[in-house]
Amino acid sequence: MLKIAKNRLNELFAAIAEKQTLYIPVDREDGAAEYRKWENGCEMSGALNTVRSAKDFFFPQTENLVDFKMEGKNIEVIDIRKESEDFVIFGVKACDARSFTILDKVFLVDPVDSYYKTRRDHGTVVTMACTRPSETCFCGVFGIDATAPEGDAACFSDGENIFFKANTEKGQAFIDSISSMLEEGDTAKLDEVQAKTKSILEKLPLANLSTDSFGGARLKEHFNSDKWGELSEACLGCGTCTFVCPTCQCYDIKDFNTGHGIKRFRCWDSCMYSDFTKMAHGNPRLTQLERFRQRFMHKLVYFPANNEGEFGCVGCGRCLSKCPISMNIVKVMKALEVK
Amino acid sequence: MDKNLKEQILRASGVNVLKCMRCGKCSGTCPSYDEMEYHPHQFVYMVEKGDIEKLMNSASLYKCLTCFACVERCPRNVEPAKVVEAVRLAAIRQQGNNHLTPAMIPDMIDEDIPQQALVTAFRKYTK
Amino acid sequence: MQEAMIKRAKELLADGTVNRVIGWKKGEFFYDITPAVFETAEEIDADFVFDDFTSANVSKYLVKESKKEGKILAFLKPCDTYSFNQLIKEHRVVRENVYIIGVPGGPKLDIEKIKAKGITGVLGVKNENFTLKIDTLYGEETMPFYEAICGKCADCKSKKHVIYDELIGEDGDVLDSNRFDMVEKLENMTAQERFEFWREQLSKCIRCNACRNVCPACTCEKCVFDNPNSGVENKAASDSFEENMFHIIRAFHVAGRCTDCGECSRVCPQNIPLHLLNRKFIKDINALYGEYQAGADTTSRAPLNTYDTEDCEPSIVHERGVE
Amino acid sequence: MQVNNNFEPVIVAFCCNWCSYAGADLSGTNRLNYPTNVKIIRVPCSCRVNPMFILRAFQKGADGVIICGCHPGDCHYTSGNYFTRRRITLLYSMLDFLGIERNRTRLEWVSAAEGAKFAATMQQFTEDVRKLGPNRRLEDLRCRKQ
Amino acid sequence: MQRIGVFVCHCGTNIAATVDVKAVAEALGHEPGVVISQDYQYMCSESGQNLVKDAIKEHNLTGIVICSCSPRMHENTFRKAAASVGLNPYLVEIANIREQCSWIHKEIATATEKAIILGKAAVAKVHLNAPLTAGESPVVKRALVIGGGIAGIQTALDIAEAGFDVDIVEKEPTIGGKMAQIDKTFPTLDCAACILTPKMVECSQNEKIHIHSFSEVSDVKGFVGNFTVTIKKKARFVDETKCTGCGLCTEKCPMKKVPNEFNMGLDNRTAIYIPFAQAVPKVATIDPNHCMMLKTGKCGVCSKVCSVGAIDYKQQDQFIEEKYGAIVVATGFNPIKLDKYDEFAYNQCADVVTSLELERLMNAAGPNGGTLLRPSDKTHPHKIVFVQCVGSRCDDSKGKPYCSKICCMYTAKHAMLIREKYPDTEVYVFYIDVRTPGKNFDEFYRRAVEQYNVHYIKGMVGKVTPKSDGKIDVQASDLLSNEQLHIDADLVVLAAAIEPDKTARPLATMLTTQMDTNDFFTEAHPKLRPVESATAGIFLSGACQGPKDIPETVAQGSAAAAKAIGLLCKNSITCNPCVAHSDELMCNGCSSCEKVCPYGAITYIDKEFRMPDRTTAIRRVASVNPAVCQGCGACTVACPSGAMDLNGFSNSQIMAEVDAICK
Repeated sequence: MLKIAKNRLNELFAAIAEKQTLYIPVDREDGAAEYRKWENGCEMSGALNTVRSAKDFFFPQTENLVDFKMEGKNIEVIDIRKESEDFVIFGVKACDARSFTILDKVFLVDPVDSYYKTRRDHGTVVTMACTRPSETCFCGVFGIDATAPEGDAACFSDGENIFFKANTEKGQAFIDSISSMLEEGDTAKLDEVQAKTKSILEKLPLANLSTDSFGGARLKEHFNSDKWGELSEACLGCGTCTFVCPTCQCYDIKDFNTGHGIKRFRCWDSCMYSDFTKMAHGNPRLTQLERFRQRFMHKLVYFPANNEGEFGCVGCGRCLSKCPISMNIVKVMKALEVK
Repeated sequence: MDKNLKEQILRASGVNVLKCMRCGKCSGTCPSYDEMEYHPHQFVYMVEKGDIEKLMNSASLYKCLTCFACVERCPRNVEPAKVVEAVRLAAIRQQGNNHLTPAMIPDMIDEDIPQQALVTAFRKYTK
Repeated sequence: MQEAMIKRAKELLADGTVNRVIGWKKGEFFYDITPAVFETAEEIDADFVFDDFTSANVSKYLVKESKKEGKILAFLKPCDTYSFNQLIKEHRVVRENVYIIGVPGGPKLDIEKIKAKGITGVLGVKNENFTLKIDTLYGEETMPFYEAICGKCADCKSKKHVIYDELIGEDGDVLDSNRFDMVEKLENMTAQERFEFWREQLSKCIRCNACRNVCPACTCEKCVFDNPNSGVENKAASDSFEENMFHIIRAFHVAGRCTDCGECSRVCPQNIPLHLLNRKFIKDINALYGEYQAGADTTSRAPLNTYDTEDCEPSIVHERGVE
Repeated sequence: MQVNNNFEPVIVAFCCNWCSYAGADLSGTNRLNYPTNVKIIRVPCSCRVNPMFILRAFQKGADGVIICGCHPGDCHYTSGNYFTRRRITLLYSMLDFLGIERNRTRLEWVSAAEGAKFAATMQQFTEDVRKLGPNRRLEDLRCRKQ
Repeated sequence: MQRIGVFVCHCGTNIAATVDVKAVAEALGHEPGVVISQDYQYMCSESGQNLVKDAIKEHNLTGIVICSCSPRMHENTFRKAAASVGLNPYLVEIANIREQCSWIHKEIATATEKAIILGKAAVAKVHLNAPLTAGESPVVKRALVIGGGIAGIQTALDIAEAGFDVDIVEKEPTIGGKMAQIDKTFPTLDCAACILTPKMVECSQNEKIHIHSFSEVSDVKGFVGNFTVTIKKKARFVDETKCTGCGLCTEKCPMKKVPNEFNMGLDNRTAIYIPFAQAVPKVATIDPNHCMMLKTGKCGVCSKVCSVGAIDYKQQDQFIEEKYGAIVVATGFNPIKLDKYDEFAYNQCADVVTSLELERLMNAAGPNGGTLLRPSDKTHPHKIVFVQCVGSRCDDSKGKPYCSKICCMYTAKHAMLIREKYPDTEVYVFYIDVRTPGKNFDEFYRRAVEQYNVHYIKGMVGKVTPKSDGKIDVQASDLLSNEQLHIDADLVVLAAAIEPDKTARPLATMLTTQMDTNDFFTEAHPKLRPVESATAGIFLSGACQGPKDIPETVAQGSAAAAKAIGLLCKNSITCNPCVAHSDELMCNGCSSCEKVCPYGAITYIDKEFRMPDRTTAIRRVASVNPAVCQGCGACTVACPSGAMDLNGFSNSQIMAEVDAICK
């Protein structure tokens, strides 16, 4: 396998950044990690994951769609899209990588969301295999192998070297573009690291979580469950879980009056918010219970029902650590589990 | 009329002569009134007109006791004594000579004169 | 402590004093507790927990709970009692429907602080002589207890319960805290430095509204930021201005009402020190209009709802500190 | 810093109907000039000015915001301006805390009789804001004029 | 869809000279919603208004913007015009392009640009204007007059004459005020008592007038048409309903050394007293500070001699509450204290007196039975010096900044009366200016000089020194002859400045009316609304509003009465519709708004609501009384949820203006 010594990563980043914009996870002052545009001096974070997921690159929190200009009483419509530039996201973990597959099922099916598609087309996802999963990780539950991430190209670390493997043509092209810096390397140590990681993955406290009770067939049963009241009781109705989630894809479209025109933009919405899917007639989900139920039913029942059994969760564990009142999909799954 | 001189007097005295309503209470209250050619209210009025040369050349300047009765009584807070003082200083400065020399001091000393009066006089009447 | 609380809760349920208990419920792990209402002794026995991680302030839930049938038992830590008092003052809770047991406060621990040390795969924590022994998937780790305590507990303002029906454990005193140190430090920076500090912090905001929704002072039926008719409604910050706007107005709306319970910063997924904005208002109010602690009582007028004819002019802002 | 000599600040003045708005009228009656940059919004009392209006002005392109009310003790509604004083002091202090330039905001007491003070205040405020240059720290980039 | 009309006024050349009005009309015509945009010479003229009215009808306008002078000027004019053709008057907005644009700017290009922006802001606002209907609130047909001097008396008589009940609250035991103490009036030299006392009697006899003497206003609540006033009737220890005013008690009272305030302390009265013979009500009052019975419990003479048993030593202050539609303030004035002016030796020398003291010295009912004698030795003064402007026209640090207005005339009167009665007396008047604007005033002053030979000297007294021989040395300047004078006077009379009564300021707070820095009540408009305060339903009469002589006071008293009658005639009054209102669905009942409301217009009600979760709940929500709310908007900012908003100045309207200005 092609590899580069870990201490030469910065050289590699510099080479990539010369051609395309490069994003890598970096540590913030407060100890959390976030993706930032690579600049000289940026160190790749060793953290398990970023607070915000990598979905931001393809589906940003706010995105301008179209501009209107009013000239007297006439309205001019302006398409503000410019040719997107190519970019590389480096260091995406297996869970986030899978989230793109899920988002693709929403945005790339007919009608194709051209804003999303443009970004997908221009972005190259380079993943990084996990070596230190956390107690909150449960990607394995959704069939994700944290040691063998998807993405255009995958990287693996044995502690001293980073190994590269292409998963797609785009990934191969990426590796080709940096091949001058890579060399063939021995994977013996890597195999050892991988095996160790796998054994940890098996021991994870949430490893035995089961999806058997969920899927499209269970709609009525779960919808009418009497557990929702208790589960949603403490929910604050904030959007933390939604906004850190790599697979949540709901958005709202709004107009903003700049004073010299209108900007139509979309921004993430959260099913936890009281005005979620509010329509002219009012709101279909009037209580927090209904909104709370919506979020988990969507991930565990509706989404698989419409997508060949694929669940709308990748087990990244972000909602587990970020929910202000520690209510999360794992607790919901356990409560609703059909014994 | 010497505009600069007027400015100088106004600045030195800190008095706004335009506040005067010409009631004459300053002159009504002045203990040196009869000694003076120009009276306190005239000082204020003449400074306002810029007619300062006359004042500077008048002995009235040195008749003012600076007792501040006029300042105390003026209903408009004009402070005529400060105007007189400012004109007096201007006169001294312009004359270019000292009204008091160190040599004159010993003669002036007697039992009752306070030290401070001499120092003040010296500061006031010399360049 | 937990045993004493469980015992008392069961007694009060049994003798009919209350029909529900609000407290904290065990989670998947040792740290992920959830505020919960318990209705039976069995539920309490099974899940009630009170330990180093029960930092959540449950007083806001009483806005809703106190309006339900029957009386509810609430365990309130000192800081929570201030929030509750403030809610009484603003007629948001029905005092008669709540039986308050004051319980000791922190310092509570913050799992994020442990994880920020790079400790991952955490399975359990033991406090041995103020050293935390942390059991992880990768072996045991240690860290000093004080480095893991919750931000809001580190700056604790008071160990005194300002309202309760009974106490378990000793009541404490109002403390001389250094809680304004950071505000002061910022005040002493130049405007440019302050601007950069806040830009970096607020740019992290994802507008999840956790700070607002957890805040016991934010109990509006509908927040202006959720109300399309308010003219300022917005769901996500499309521009740095909107980040500033949200946080300025959020802090302004609780100015003089914020008890400094610290929940906003505790729940922020992006670790933005939001409490500094609230504390800035508190510090200004104390300095300009006299010491005032929101929630210390239920009758005094909030500083922004009263005035003194001799109040300072806003020019004081321009005259002091560093530009 | 780049100094733009052609910079004409946009200044929003909230004026209380009873004192400052009348003071502004008086400076008009007396033909006391102040810069055209100042645009007045009439409010019944300075206490009507919501901090959101001030921020909104900055968002939409204002470079300075000034609130004018009756002198303390003279409020037409007896106490409105006292509340204004507290609210606005705290708000301005907060803006300062966030690193927003202090001279972009002001609160002045201008009575109906103080036409000259109104004009002088506006003159001075406009100059102060002009010196600061365009509002960059509290602007909404989307609203920036092209 | 809105259909907005824009009308740009030239105001002759007032606007058109600096603002390109055609360009403004053209630019605003392109604004969204604007269907017609016109300019015209004088929009406020009959034909200008017709232009607006016709456009409203023709284009079926839903809102209009007038770009003209200040809304403080003609907002009402255009509102009325709109209303006359069926457009709600609150759908009218004014863009002030005269006072705030054309008059202050010189350059046409920038002034025009600004005018367009101001117009756009008004258009943006009018888009959001809602038709408002003024509410009505009933008027209590009763008036309160605070103060029973000539101002209050005149006002009360006029109001009663119109058929309305009116109460007079007077803090002294009798009405009459300062005029009762005056001997003669200028410029006619009528006897003051002769013209005042019939009016006092008329007050007491008029069924519509109710006098609360020895009483004070202790609390005022409510609003125009519906004030609730608490009146404190101070204990006088005499039952008013029983006392016949026979005066026997005052003769028998053993405590005879109480300074008589009616005679300015120049003689004494008894502890139980009737201020003067013509007092109304003619009822005795016990002065508790001097009555032996009340102080020590030993005496009781008055009670023994009173044949009707009117004396009641146990009487307590009594509080009565009454509702009024209108309140007239007539609290009058007092001469200032002269402690600050040592140079006039007022406190050192009994023969230095104030003009009001001179009135009593010369009055037939005064201490000397009308013979002018020096207070010190009861001898005839032969040289009298009058000093004008004592404490008036001063720097703030030295006295009152204003001219007390009445001194010049009463001094001429005094001088003339003295010269008339005692021709052997020399009278000197030191003056700064002699101010005599008034009908027959200057003639009066000239008569003093020409006919009565009063010596008017332009100059000011600098120092008054009592001498051991009983004479008083008056040192003064004579500015015209440029000399300093010394006059050996027998009597010196000081024309002390007058100031509002001390009770005025606390009263102003209760009434929520404005005062100037001198504690004179501020009128709603210095020229056009001189007898109304800015607070609706509160009127001003007499010297509480500024120094006034008797004819002016009477004129203002009648004017205030006319205004009050105008109000009382109405069965109900139209309220200002620009008031706050609370969106009950958003209100959380936190009480912030109530705390900042200066009028107590906000109350809380428990109301049942259908909640979003389909349940019903009883919620505490704010409710604004639109008749009490004055529309300041303090509550709108105190309300964090934005539930509270203000009609006519709503959050969205103001933000629309902000947007339009900033764009």
